[in-house]
Order: sequence, then C-alpha cells, then structure tokens
Amino acid sequence: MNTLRILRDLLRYNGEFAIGLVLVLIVAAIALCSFFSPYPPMDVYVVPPDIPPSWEHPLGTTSRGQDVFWQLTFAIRNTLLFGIVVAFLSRIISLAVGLISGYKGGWVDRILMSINDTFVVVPLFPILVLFYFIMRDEMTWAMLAIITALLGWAYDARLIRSIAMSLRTREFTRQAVFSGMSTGKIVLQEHLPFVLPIVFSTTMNNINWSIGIEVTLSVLGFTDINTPTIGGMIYWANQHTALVSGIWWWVTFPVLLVIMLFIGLFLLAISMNEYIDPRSRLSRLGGQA
Amino acid sequence: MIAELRAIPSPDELNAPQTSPLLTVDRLKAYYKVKLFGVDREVRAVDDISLAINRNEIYGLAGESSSGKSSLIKTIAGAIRPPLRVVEGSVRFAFKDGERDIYRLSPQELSAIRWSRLSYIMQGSMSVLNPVRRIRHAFEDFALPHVSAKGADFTRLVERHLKRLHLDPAVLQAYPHELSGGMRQRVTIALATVCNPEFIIADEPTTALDVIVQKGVLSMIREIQQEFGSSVLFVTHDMAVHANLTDRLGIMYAGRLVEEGRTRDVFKKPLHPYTAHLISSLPRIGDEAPKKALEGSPPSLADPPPGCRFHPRCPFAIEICRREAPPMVEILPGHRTACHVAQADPARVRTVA
Amino acid sequence: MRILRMLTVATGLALAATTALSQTNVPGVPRNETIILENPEGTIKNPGWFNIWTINAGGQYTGLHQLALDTLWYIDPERGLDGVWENSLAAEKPIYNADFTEMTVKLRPGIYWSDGVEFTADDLIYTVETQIKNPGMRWSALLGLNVDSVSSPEPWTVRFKLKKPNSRFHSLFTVRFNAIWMMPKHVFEKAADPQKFDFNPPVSLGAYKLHSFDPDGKWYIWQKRDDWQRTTLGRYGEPGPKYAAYIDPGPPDKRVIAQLNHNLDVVHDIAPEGMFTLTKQSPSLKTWFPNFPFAHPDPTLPSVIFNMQNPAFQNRDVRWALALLIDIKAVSMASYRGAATLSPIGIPPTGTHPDDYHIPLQEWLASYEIDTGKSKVKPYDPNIGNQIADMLRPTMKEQIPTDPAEIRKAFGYGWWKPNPQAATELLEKAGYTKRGNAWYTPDGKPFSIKLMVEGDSRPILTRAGTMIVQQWRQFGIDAKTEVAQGTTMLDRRIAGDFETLISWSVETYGGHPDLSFFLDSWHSQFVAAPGKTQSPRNWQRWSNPELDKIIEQVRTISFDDKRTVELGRDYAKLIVREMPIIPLMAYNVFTAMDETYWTGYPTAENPYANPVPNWGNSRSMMVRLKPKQP
Amino acid sequence: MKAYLAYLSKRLVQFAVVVFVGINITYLVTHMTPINPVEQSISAATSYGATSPEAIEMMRQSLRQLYGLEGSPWEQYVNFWKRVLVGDFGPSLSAFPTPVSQLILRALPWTVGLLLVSTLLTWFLGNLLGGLAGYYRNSRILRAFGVLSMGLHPIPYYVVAFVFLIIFGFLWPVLPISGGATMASDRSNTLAFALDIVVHSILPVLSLMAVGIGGWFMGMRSLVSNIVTEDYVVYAELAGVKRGKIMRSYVMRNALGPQVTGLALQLGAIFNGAIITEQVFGYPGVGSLLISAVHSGDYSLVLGITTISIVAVSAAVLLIDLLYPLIDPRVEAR
Repeated sequence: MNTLRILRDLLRYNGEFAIGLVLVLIVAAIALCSFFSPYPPMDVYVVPPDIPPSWEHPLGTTSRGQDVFWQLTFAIRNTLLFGIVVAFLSRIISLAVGLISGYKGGWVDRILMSINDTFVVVPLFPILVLFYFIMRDEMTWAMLAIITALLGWAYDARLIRSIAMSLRTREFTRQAVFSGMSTGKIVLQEHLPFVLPIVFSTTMNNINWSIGIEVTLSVLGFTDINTPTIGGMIYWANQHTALVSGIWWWVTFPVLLVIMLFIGLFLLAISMNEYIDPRSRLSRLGGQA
Repeated sequence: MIAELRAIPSPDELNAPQTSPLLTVDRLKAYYKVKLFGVDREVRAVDDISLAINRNEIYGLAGESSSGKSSLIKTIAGAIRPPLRVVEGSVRFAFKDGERDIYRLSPQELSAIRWSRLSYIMQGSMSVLNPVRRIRHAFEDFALPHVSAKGADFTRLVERHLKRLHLDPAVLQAYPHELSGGMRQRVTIALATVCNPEFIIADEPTTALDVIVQKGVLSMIREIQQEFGSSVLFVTHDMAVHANLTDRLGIMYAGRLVEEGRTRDVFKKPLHPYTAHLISSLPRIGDEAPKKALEGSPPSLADPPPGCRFHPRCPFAIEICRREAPPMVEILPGHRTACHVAQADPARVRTVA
Repeated sequence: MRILRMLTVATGLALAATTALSQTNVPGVPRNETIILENPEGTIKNPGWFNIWTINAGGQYTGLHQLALDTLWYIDPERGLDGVWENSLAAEKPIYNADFTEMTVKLRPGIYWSDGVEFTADDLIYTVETQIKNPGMRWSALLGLNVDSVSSPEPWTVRFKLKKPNSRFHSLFTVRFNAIWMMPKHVFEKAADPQKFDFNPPVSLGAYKLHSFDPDGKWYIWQKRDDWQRTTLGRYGEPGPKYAAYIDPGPPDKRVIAQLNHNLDVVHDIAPEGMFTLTKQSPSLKTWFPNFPFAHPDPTLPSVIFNMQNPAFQNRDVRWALALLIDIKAVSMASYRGAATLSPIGIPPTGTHPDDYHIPLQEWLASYEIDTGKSKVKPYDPNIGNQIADMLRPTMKEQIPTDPAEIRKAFGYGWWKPNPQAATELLEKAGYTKRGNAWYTPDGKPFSIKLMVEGDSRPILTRAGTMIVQQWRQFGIDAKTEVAQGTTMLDRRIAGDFETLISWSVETYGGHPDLSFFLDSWHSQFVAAPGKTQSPRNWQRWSNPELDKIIEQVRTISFDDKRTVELGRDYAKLIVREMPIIPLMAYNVFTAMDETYWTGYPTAENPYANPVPNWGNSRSMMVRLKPKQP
Repeated sequence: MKAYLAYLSKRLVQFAVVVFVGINITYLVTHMTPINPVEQSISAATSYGATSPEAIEMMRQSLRQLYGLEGSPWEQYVNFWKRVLVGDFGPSLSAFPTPVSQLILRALPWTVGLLLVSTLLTWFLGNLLGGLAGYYRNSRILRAFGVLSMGLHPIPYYVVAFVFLIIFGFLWPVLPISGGATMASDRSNTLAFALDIVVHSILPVLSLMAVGIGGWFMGMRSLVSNIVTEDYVVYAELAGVKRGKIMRSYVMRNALGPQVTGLALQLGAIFNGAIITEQVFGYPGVGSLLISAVHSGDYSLVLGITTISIVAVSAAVLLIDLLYPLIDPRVEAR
C-alpha cells in the first residue's frame, strides 16, 4: 500500500485521525499566518490596549497593545517549532541509543540502558530549573530546545531497543552480518526501516511533551521572554493580571489553541499507533463487523 | 461395485451399543464477516458441515492449518466471538440429562453445562493457564461451581483426580511457569476432566510437545476416555496421532468436511485424494527420497475456488470438479466422502499412494 | 459495573462533604480585630527564624521589623505622625561633636521588652559590640568600619567614638526602610553563638508580640501587647488592631481576588491593571491618591543605569543619544499605564523633593542646551505631564486631574523630548555610523545593547525596559532585554555583570532634603575594579572628580544644614550633563487598602505615613487605624 | 528464591547506579553556576550605606570560612559525598545557618502526602475504570469517561491546573485556591485540621488526577482488550468461570504487572507535576522550596532538594520493583 492510500483509508475509516489532522492543520495554518502579520512580533503598543474581540481585532488586543491574533500566530509558530526541534533532536538520540543498544547487546547495552534508566527516573523538572539557574538569560529558545531534547529521549529509546532486539535474531540480520556489513550499516539500512513507524508515533507524543515543558517553564518565567511563545503569552497576561482585569481573551485564546494542538497531535499519535499495531487494528475491524 | 469395497465391520463397532449420537452437527455454517478498510470480506471458515459423534468414542479431526478445524470446534464448543458467527445450522448435544442445542441456550445454561458436561482442552497448552496464579486456583475457578464438594472436600476430590492421572498433587501449589511443557499439558487435561465431562474437545493437545511426552499425553487421554466413558473430539493435523488414538476420523479441507470414517478404514482405504495425500505423506521406516509435496497451497477461505475446493491441487480432477461442489456421500458403510471421482470410482483414488 | 455505580456515588458524597466543609471557617483570631497585610517576601523558607541580625536567615517583613523591633530614630517618607523626624528609642536627635568623630545618643527611658525587661543603654551597646565581634552578621562591616568604641558615660546616654569623621553616622540607626535594630541583650547573652540562634519566639520591643506563625511560612500573626504604653509607639495612643497578620497571598491575581473577598486588608503591590480592577469592583477600596494614578510614589528613582566601566558607554554623547531616543510617554503608558511620576533629574519627585529640587531647577532645565556637533538643541519639555494627562483623559475620564499643580504632582515636572535627529547627530559625532537600517560602532561592529530587567520580580520595570528596548531597536540599534530574577539580579548588579540595567541607584528619605543616604556611596572610593563586587548603589560604577567634590562637601556639613540643598542641586545638574543614569520616574507602588474592617489608612490627603506595608515605618499606621465594625 | 535474589541484586545495583549518576549530574550542574553564595550574602549585608572594597574583602573571608567553601574542588566533592551519605546537606545558604535537611524535612510531608494520595487515587481509578472499559466495551458511561479523560490527558499539567484555578477560584469560588491549610487554623484540633488540609488539597489533587487518569485509563483499556484475547482468559470463559471472577483474577491481575511497571517509570514525571501544582496553588512543599531556592541562588538547598527527589523517586521505583514478584511470579522472565 502506498502512503497516499494509507492516508486516504486512515482519513476515511479512522475518525480520530481525521479530527487530529484537521486540528493540527488549523494550528499549522494559524502559525503560517505569522508570515503575513502587519506587526513585528516583539513590539508593544502597536494597537490600542485592552480591546475585546471585535471586527478589527478578531481576538482582541492585549494590555501591552498587541493584537492577540497576530501575536498568537507568532507564538504558536515558535511553540510548534520548539516542539518539532526537540522531537527531532531527541528522536536522533533515542534512535541511536535504542538501535545500538538493541543490536549490540552485552555490556554496550547494559551501560546505555543504565544511563537510559537514570534519565527515565530522574525528575526532569528540577534539572531543567537547575539549568535555568545556571544559564539564566543565556537560556534562549534554542538552548532550551537542546536541553529539553537531551532530557527527553530515554523513554522512547527503550521502546526502540526492544524492537531492535527482536530484529537482531531475525534471519536477514544474520545474513548481513555474514556478508560483512558494519554495525552502522546494518543498523541504518536493515533495522531503521522497521522502527520508523514507532518513531513517527512517538514523535507526536514527544512534541506534546516538549511543548508542555516549554509552556510550563515560560509561564513560571524560567525562559527567555523576548521570543513570543504560547507560554510567554500566558506569562505576560499573568504579569498584567489579565484574568482578574477581565482581559479574558488574552489568556483564553492561547490556551484554547494550544489545547487544540495537544489534542490534535495526540489523536494523530494514537491513530497511527493503532495503524501500526495490527492487534488493535483488528479489534477495530471486529467492532465494525 | 460399491458393495465389493465395503470393509468388514470391526468387532468393536459390532459390540458398541447403538444409541443416538452424543453430538450432532447439522449443516453448520460459521463465517468471519470483516470490513477491512472499506472492503467487505466473508471468510467461510466452517462451510456446511454435518457430523455426528457417538458416546464413548474418540473422534479425530484432521486437516492442515487454516482448514477451518479450529473454527469448527470453537463453533461446536459455543465459544465463538465476533467477527466469527454462526450463519446457519445447529449443534446439538444429547447429554444424559437431556438434549441441548448450543445456539439456543441462554448464557447461564451454557455456563452450567460447561466443564460439567462439555469440556475443552485448548490449543497452546503453554498459555491456557493464568500465569500469575497458582494452579490450585484454576481448579477452584473452573470446577468448584460444578461440584457439590466444597473446601477441604473439594481439595481432596481434585487431589484424588490428579493421583488417578498419575500426577503429584503438589502441582496445585505451583505456578504455570514452574512446570515443564508436558506437565502443564497434563495439568490442563486434568483440569478439563476433573468434573467427569461427557464430551471433551481436545484441540491439538500434543502439538509442540516432544515425541516421548506426546506419547504420555496421548495415553493419558485414552485412559481418561476409557475410564469415564466420555466422548473425545480430538483435533490435530498430525495423522500419526490419529492413527494411534482415534476411533473415527474426519478430514477437513478449506472449511469443509471431505471424508469421514473409522480411522482404520480411512487409513486403509482413503476415498478422497486429499486424504490419500495426507496418509501418503506420513513418514515410514525405509523412506529414502523426501515425500513429494502437494503442489499449490490451500485456497483462501475468503475467495474459495468454485466446485470442489480441492480441484486446483487434485491430480484426478475432472471436468465436473471445477463446476460442482461434491456432496458428502456414504460410499462404504460408515465411510463418507465428498469427491466426484471417488463417488464414480473409489478405486481410482487408491492408486495415488 | 456495580463498582462503577458505587464509585460514582462515593465521589459525589465526598465532593458534597468537602464543599460543605470548605464553607465552615476554622476559628482563629477574630477577623474584625485583625488587620491582614501582604508580605511581599512571599513564603518564608525558614519560618521559625527571627534572628534578623544574621544575613538572609529568615523572613524580615513578616511583621518582625515593622511591629516587633525598634531602633533609635525614624524618618518618614511622608509627613509622619508628628513630623518627618521621629525620635523613637532615642529621646532627642543625634548629638555630634564639631568634627563629627563622636556621636552621643540620649535614650528614652520607660521602654520595655515584651518579656518585661527594661530597654537600656546596655542593649544598644550589646547590639553594636556583638555585630562588630561577629563578622558574619548583617551590620558587622558597617559598624566595624565606623565605630572605634561605644560606651555609656551615664545612664540613658550612649557615646560612639568613630574611627573617622562621619556626619551621617546616625543614619545607620535611622529607619527609612529599615536600620540597625536593637538586640535584647538578656536574650542573646544566653545563646552560645548569636549567629546560630534562631530567636524563636522573638522578644519584641514594639507594640506587638508574636501570636503564632505558619510552620510552612505563609503567615505570621502578631498580637497587641497588653503593655503597649511601654513601647515607643505608645506616645501616639493605643494601636487599633488587636492582631496583625502578615501573609503570603500568592501571585497578583490571587491578591486581587483576596481583597475583593475582603480577606486581605492591605495589598503591598499589584500590577496597574489589578489596581484598575479594584477601583472598578471594590467599593471599600482606599488608595494613596483617590484618583489616578492611585499608587504611592516611593522615594526611589528607577532609571536606565549604564555600566560606566563598559567602553561602549564611556562617551557622554552616546548616553545622551540613548536618552533622547526614549519616548517617555510610551514608557509611562507601557509600564504604569500612564500612572508614572516622571523625573528628568537624579532625584525622585516625591515627598518634599519637588519643592527643594524639581521646581527650583525648572528654569535651568528649560534653558539647558546640548551641542550635537551639528546643531544646538534644548531637549527639555516641561509639558510632558500635561500631555500624558490629555492622553489618559478619554479613557479615565474624571479620574484624571485638571488642575496643573495636581497634574505635576501626579505625572511629574516634564522630561526630555524624543529627538531622533539630535540622537543621530550625537551618535555620528561619537563616530557611530548608520548603514541601511542598522547602527554600527566606531570599530565597525553592530551597535548592540542588552538591557537587564528583573522580570517577574519587578513587572513594571520589566515593562518599561521592554518599551525602551523597542524604541532603541526601532532606531536601528540591536537592543534586547535580558531577564535576571531575584538574586541573579542582585548578583549581577553588584558584580557589574551587565551593560545597562533598569533599577534604582537613587534612594532618598523623601521627607528630608539630605541626599547622602544614597549619594555618599557614589563616591569613587567605593568603585570596585571591573568584575569585582561593588558596594551597593553605585551600580553605574561611575568615577567623577566633580561628584567626589560634592560628596566630600556634604560629609563635612551636618544632616540638617541648609547647604545640603545647594549641593543637591549641583549634583542634579551634574547628572543631567553627564547622564550616567537616565532617570525615569518614581517607583510607584500600587498599595491597595480595603476599608471593610479598618479605616484611617494613610493617603495623600492624610499623609501621616507610608502605606507600603514592608517599610519599617509603616508601623505608624497601627495607631491611626480604627475598626469599622464593632 | 534464588531467582528472586538475583533479581533483587540486579535492582539494587540499578538503584545505586541511578542515584549515583543522578546526584553527580546535579552536583556538576549546580557547581557550574556562576552564582557565588558568599557574594550573595555580601550584597544582602551591605545594602545599607557605603562599604569600602577593603571591608567587603574582610567580609568575604569570614563568610567563606563560615559557609565551609574552602578547599579544592575535589575536597569539596569528597566532603559532599561524605555528608550526603549520612543525610547531611550542610547549611542552607539563603537561610544560613539552618540545615538544608531541616528545611526539606519541613516541606517534605506536604509533597509526599499530596503525591501519595493523588498518585494512588489516579492510578487506582484510572486502572479500574480503564479495565472495566476494556472489558465492558459497550458501556456508555465508560465511553464518555474515556473521551473526557483522553481529552484532558495530552494537555500539559500547568494549563489544566490553571483552568481549574480560574474555574474554582474565580468563576465559581467554592474551593480554597491557595495554601495547605487555613490561616491560624487550630492545629491541636486534629480532626478539624485534617479536614482543613483535605479541603485545601482538593484542587491540587483533582487537577493532578484530571491529567493523570487518562494515561492509566487508556493503557489499561488497551491492555485489557489484548488480555481478553489471551488463551487463559478465553479458556476461563469457555469453562464458564463467572465474568466478575475473570475480570478480577484473570484480566486485571495480569494487566497489573505492566501498569505497576508503568507507575514506576512515571514517578519522575509525577514528581514534576507536584512542583508545578505547588506553584499554581501556592501549596507548601518541596516544589515551592525548590523554586524559591533557585530564585535566591541557594545552591546547597537546590542540590539537597534535587538529591532527595532523585533518591525518593528511585527508592519508590525500587520498592515497586521489589514488590513486583508479588504481582507477577515470573520475575526471571523480566
């Protein structure tokens, strides 16, 4: 089956996938709008402050004199990008660790897995706060992405390792070994394709996770407030006691948008998971019979 | 012509009490109905099967994997779940306390006859016992509702049963993973027979066991059957096991029963080309060349060939085979087959071996 | 499925029970006899620690330094209960000898500690000597540097012999925000190590003693002493509230909610928006100004502080250019929503300062001229306050004053007109060039400035900084804010680890023209080498001989000498010329008071005290508060 | 028994490795900080009046001595381990000279209590309902619950807590939104005080549950829908064993193993949640302490809290691992 047909079938028969895709596309479209924004993202007092949603400002304006809609387009773009960057970087680490650990086994596996388990168990939030404590204003968006990625690979590496381990005993691996292929080549050419589906579904979850981290840290003021992000918007709204001041649109829309993104990505992840796991796919078929 | 071929009835059969059969399966059809990404599919796993099993006999059911034998016994046991469903036909048991149609019973009534009258030894003995609980609990869960003995009496009853089957009652305290494969299979059989059921379905109980263990398990089943006078529906693809154990034998191919008769008769004079092939492929001492495999593979049950389902692989196929599905016809006394060729000339099939 | 039904029922019951319970109030101290104030320190990490003489060990504004402790003198940033100057434990003003090497204190007799022991000269001597002996204690270095010996020649008299002349030595014992508090000798004597003694429960010298405190550090309750007459506050009559609770009410929105629910009588500070909400929704609200801008101007002066040791800012023309790029109206709107009291000179426009400095300097400011190299400009605009008032009037309506005097009081006496043209000329004069849309330094690098702000800790100043950076950026300078919160700010500020910074290096008494409180520390003798820890306030690390001369002159005259005003004006002019800091405005604190339970709060009409509840002198409030409900 | 011992020693070694590596990471990270606690104190102590550079140098010397910051980095590292092994983290630098351990001990009961209650409730309810939903696939209530909890699940905890705070603190103010107990509550009246604590913990616990329950629900539901196709379940059904019995002893019992392991793996994340809860709801505890320690640059306190949290979480994981054989006797299979 080619990819397009899988996509068509998923869309037609998997409601979760369809809803998820629509939600993510809406969010992505809003993020793309940022390129057409009439206002520079970091400037304040470019519009009259505290205007409720109206024709001119569909989502209202903030107490900092920013248009909520246009601000939101930048915020969601940066937030989304953050999630994608973290997911991408952490996928590389978890793939490397998972595949090598699973393929090599023995002491390599043991060492990698004890590091892995440390990362699984250690509470990440204090560590992130610690990094902020050290880096302080050096804690830029990119830096935070790298650190988050360095902390967010362990859980999935274990998953990939278990698949790699089962691949190791398969016939084609043995053949490859006998034909003198190097470890790297075997892992990349022979094993990678088998773990890719799992990588895709964990990517969605990882984006969710990292965005959650970003939002939480920003709202608590542990990030760079110059870059507009969803967390940053809530941070500024809190700074201006927007809720008790009745500027609800400043908080509500970012929260709604980010919830849309979370649910969208999550639905994509579970529907893809279902697609990958034949057992649950069958149970869906059975359910419809 | 046909009369010449009639085998001499065995003394066993002559002595057997002629009562009504314990199990009567009548024109049973059970299909899987599946919608796979928009395509409706119907898998005819059990397609128009009729058979009867008498009291006090071991009835063997043979066939390749995916021939529908597992679906058949699940249907007989009343243990089907969607997407498998009964489309037509009936499954009737004539138990000592009355006749029951499996698909006319309420869930409570079905529960009541299970284990007490109708018991089941499932395929894959390795995984049929709850891995996280001691074996003792399995006996309690399964049998306690069906016996009057409670508490210590019940334990004594179970222990007596185990001893009768030459098993150490200490296994009750064990977890499944602590037992060997053979041991687990014996325990499973003991579990299935603890209530002296009238009818036992044994689904591939010896598959995946090594030969010596297999022998022990088989003799155990034989012993139980003789001691309790139960009937056993014994399913395996291993023809050698059938030859050693079963009284009567049914052969399934692509969801249909293609031949049925006393085991001895079937082995001596297979009427269906497929049966003949199965028997000829049995290893014999002195074989040198590897057995010739049958060409082609079993048909998809979702899209079976028209006419006789075996015809694409049959060395004797004739024109009619491609068009009409052969009916099941008794060619020799107690020996039926569904084959146009055999029905025309039973002798032709014999030459295959 | 039965489980499911049972679970639903159980959850329902549990929820019903708990909501019912949450309505019932756990009885504590009676609400109508208690005043509840915000402690801006938040949750106290180490709640059981009351030894304020150690560094950083426990809470300070928990009511401890406001209500339980006392010292020799107080200076009120407003008018005071009985004048700005208050002789508290001292019976009269400090008495210096001619060359300021000796200070004599006459103590007030009849003041008792809450455990019944009388306060005497021994306590004062013990306080000084103990701190000198233990270098890890809070005021140790200051006392050690100044005090040669301390003795009591006769009862109720204490004489300090100083190591070198110091005409302002008394300020160590004079509360503006706080000062060196008296230690109870009879209590501390018994402790093995005064630095490791937690002083729990504290023995108090003020009118209140500790009633109870939260072991988790969220609240402290103080109870009026039965013998309140035997404290220094007793002279002004009986304090109103029987109990005073200093609590951590949480983030700003929770503070607003708490006050709307009448669970918090005095909010220390909130965002301006929160204050506007309160003015709209709380009929019982009392604020310093009855109308806009509501807030109390503290005698501190938030400014853009240049790190003068940074080569980029050593040219006066560059500093002036940056000042002329600031549109102060936008900054005022962005930070205080217009509720800022502006000042173009290095002195806060609060208390008595406008009369002493701002008004007399108007003429000089108006005629002040800068030479951009291409032209001469008079940058001062005396009308900025009016313009802000006009800008606010459409939305704030009659809350905006119309009387010019009122406007100047609320919005300040003018500021610099934005003048990008002059700024361009000044920068070009300094060798900077503009290529495309960006400015480059004389050595060809992009002109970049980082402005350090405190983020969450001082949201108003963070907003001001963000606006200023935006204005610089729009001009073509690569400007950015960087956030340094909490001690990070303290650390980097003290180490000179910043380019520019929004903070205040100017703090005054407010009610007294003497500037030495901050000015003395601006002397070049205190400037540390780059990267080394700087003594506080001279964050700009500015060494200027002219300034040193002014400071040295101030040192030789006494606190109340008339000449201080003249010297102060010289200082103000010097700052305008040199621009080592760009003064912006007074630090306005949005202190919100609720009159549901108490009346008689200090306000601009009745300015007997500073209402901001973490100031040591906010204790004056207690004697004027009257219960609203019997 | 031998298998169990082997398993035990493996787990113990793993525990030791995780704790050792984790603490070293934090030690390294905290000591990379440019913040100098001595300078912190100097800035606090000198904030009144002018102080000459010589006086500051004098003070610096005495504080270094006082804080025990002398010696080479290696000596400090060794000393650190010596003290940690006896549970001593030295004095807090932002609440000097109060020992860090004393500060942590005061905060710990709140965090542990909140976490224990919310985690166990979440885990128990999520698994129970998830199990039921997997077994009784057609129940409408359970489906509705599934949709709700799954909708909440992917939303980051902060956002959910924030929304709860707005709803119950602002729009419909029925629950306390801040603190662990009412001010000046009478702590000697144990019953009233306990109820007071319960009422104050409702929002934190509910919000933690709202986010956490979906994960367990979904995990359990898919586990159960797989387990019901396992031979031993099918076989038990064939044998006419009662559905309730099958649900309890066959399905749930077998799903328990993976879910318990899952719990162990989630504990770290759950602890993160607690820190955020304490921030949002102003709840006392280790999280608030950590944040304030970060803000006040008190690295010995930060180090102490992080160490304690690593040890606590790994110990909880170890405990779960050690109890695991009770749930699944096939230890050596793992």
